[in-house]
Amino acid sequence: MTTAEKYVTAAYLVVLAVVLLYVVIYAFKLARLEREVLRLARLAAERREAGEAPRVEPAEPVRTSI
Amino acid sequence: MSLRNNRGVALASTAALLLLAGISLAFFWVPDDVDQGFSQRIFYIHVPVALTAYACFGWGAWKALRLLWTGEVRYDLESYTAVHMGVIFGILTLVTGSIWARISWGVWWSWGERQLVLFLVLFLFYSAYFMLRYSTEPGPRRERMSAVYALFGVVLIPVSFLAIRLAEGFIHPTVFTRDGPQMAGSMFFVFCVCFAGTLALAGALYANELLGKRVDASLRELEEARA
Amino acid sequence: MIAARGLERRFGSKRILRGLDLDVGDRDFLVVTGPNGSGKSTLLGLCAGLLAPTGGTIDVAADRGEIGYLAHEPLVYRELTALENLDLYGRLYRVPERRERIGMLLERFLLWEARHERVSAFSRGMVQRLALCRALLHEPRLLLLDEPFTGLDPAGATLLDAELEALRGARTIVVSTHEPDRLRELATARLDLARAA
Amino acid sequence: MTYFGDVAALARKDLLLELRSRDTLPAMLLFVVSTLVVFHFALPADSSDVAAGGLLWVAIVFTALLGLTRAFAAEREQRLLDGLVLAPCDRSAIWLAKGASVMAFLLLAEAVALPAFALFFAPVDVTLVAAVLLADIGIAAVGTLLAAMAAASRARELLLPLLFLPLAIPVIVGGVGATVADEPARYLGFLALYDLLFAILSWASFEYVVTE
Repeated sequence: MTTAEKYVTAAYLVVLAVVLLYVVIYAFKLARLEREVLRLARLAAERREAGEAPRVEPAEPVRTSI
Repeated sequence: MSLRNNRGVALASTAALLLLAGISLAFFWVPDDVDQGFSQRIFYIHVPVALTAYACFGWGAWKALRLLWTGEVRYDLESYTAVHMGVIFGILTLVTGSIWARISWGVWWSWGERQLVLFLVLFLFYSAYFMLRYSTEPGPRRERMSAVYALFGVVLIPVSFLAIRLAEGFIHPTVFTRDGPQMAGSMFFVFCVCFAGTLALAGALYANELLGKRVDASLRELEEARA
Repeated sequence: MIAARGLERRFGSKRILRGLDLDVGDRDFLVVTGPNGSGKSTLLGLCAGLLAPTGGTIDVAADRGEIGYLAHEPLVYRELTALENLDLYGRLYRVPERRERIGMLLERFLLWEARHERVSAFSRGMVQRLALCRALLHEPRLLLLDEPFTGLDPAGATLLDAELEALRGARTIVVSTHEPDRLRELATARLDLARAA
Repeated sequence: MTYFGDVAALARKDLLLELRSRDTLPAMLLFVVSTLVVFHFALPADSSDVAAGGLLWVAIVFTALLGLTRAFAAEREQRLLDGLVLAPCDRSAIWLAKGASVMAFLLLAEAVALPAFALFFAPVDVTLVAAVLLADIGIAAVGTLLAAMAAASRARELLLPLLFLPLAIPVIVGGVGATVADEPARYLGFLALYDLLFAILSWASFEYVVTE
């Protein structure tokens, strides 16, 4: 592998690495979101057992539009 | 509340397909460039990523314009995510660009390479965009200011490209700027495949991040409604 | 004059106003009460058009030149004199016979002697009275007063009472205050934000 | 024309404020001269006029930055912008008036800086003065809008330079080019283009920065 080839492959690998890093960071974010959803769900369940209707207004439906 | 994200999934799969095809073509099928030899193959990732970054900044500015025009709040998140994508691809352009400079001219940074210098300026500019967002309270005011700033960004791109070209009049660059490689038919085809791949990749990441931001916003609303 | 439907305003994640419905007629005198942070100032800011609702709608049948707004801050320049401040606002609001109007207001609010003095030399009561002159300068059809009596000296308070008495019925007036009983007899409508939240 | 009547009233207010408090203009005058003196020591003995020409523009941009940081100080500290925004006049009048006063202070600072530059470094010619005037328009136009943005955020002294400097790069290129390059017409033309583009954009978008 000549130095040029090493560098070119390095460039492609760097791009791949950055994209993967982004995906990993995003995985953490999604994990945090999921924990929050579970916490809210548990609270809503407790509230329902306590007989009070869960006073949680439904958020508007999530739709991805570009 | 179905979290269908079929747009994101569709984009991601097309991106994977296109990039796989493009990169393998770039590495194995397309002939060497006549004068630059093998190193020219970096071209098939560096330039598509750069063009995708421009596309993201343009998309962010378009969404910002729509926010100022219609006042709909959802455009703020879209503009914000698009600019975020633009910065990520901008950083990739800087990295691959400096690697290319290293291969072609033995230096990690060359002020002679106009596009590289432009991305440096844009990187500074759009980092300030995030500073602006982090130092203002969320609300209509922040949305409108971010939108105005994003519009300034898209006007700045051609203006500073012209400025960089003019700057070469008096800053003596190491004069070896190459004038865009002439591309044979097959090269151009591979370039297009790679470009479509990076655009699809940007679209997929954009759709995912936008979804994440929207879920975040809905959760905060839920959190508040519960209190 | 003012019609709000499901009005909502959020600062960051904190929701101040939650689905408020409100109707204020052209001749009404609305007194808004409620503890601090219940959204009195936010509601007046929304009526003045300085704040945009983050939910619901509010439409005000008076354009910017017809709204008189007294905020917590006096909105006058401390380095300028009373006359210069009112002259600036008089020009911006295109007040006819500006000088006479300013002179009359300064006299009425006992500020005529201090007209050439800088606001930075004013007492808290004098500043509040100057702010009242600013809010009344262009004879607004809609008067929004955010806790006008705070910081007002006794002389100023009686002047304000007289002024509100005179304007009652001729203008739309919305006053937010901590002491509702002071305006009990003037008010035609009341809104307690503590309960409405 | 009432629009320019409003601009005149607001500009008069800004100049009056400056006369009373006398804090921005003296600071800018001293700052630009002391910067030039610092440059004298910073430049190695044999450095060419080109370097000095370039540094003059650095001094101008940072003096402008100093003035811009103070631009909305009164409105911000006394939370006065609401009063001006509520007035029935067009909000861009606030931008034009503030821009004019920033430009006035900048011109006064340059009236001191250019002779000092001629004294310390190299003679000042007509093209340099033309470039300075054109650059001031662009700096005042864009800078005033960014100052209003920074005034609405928490970290305003920190934020303004970050927002302003990237946008000032084309102005510096145009200015330095007109100063040192052999045929400066191109650079003056570029500065004029920058002014036109960004003045119109700032004028049109100021309303969205100060209202909700």
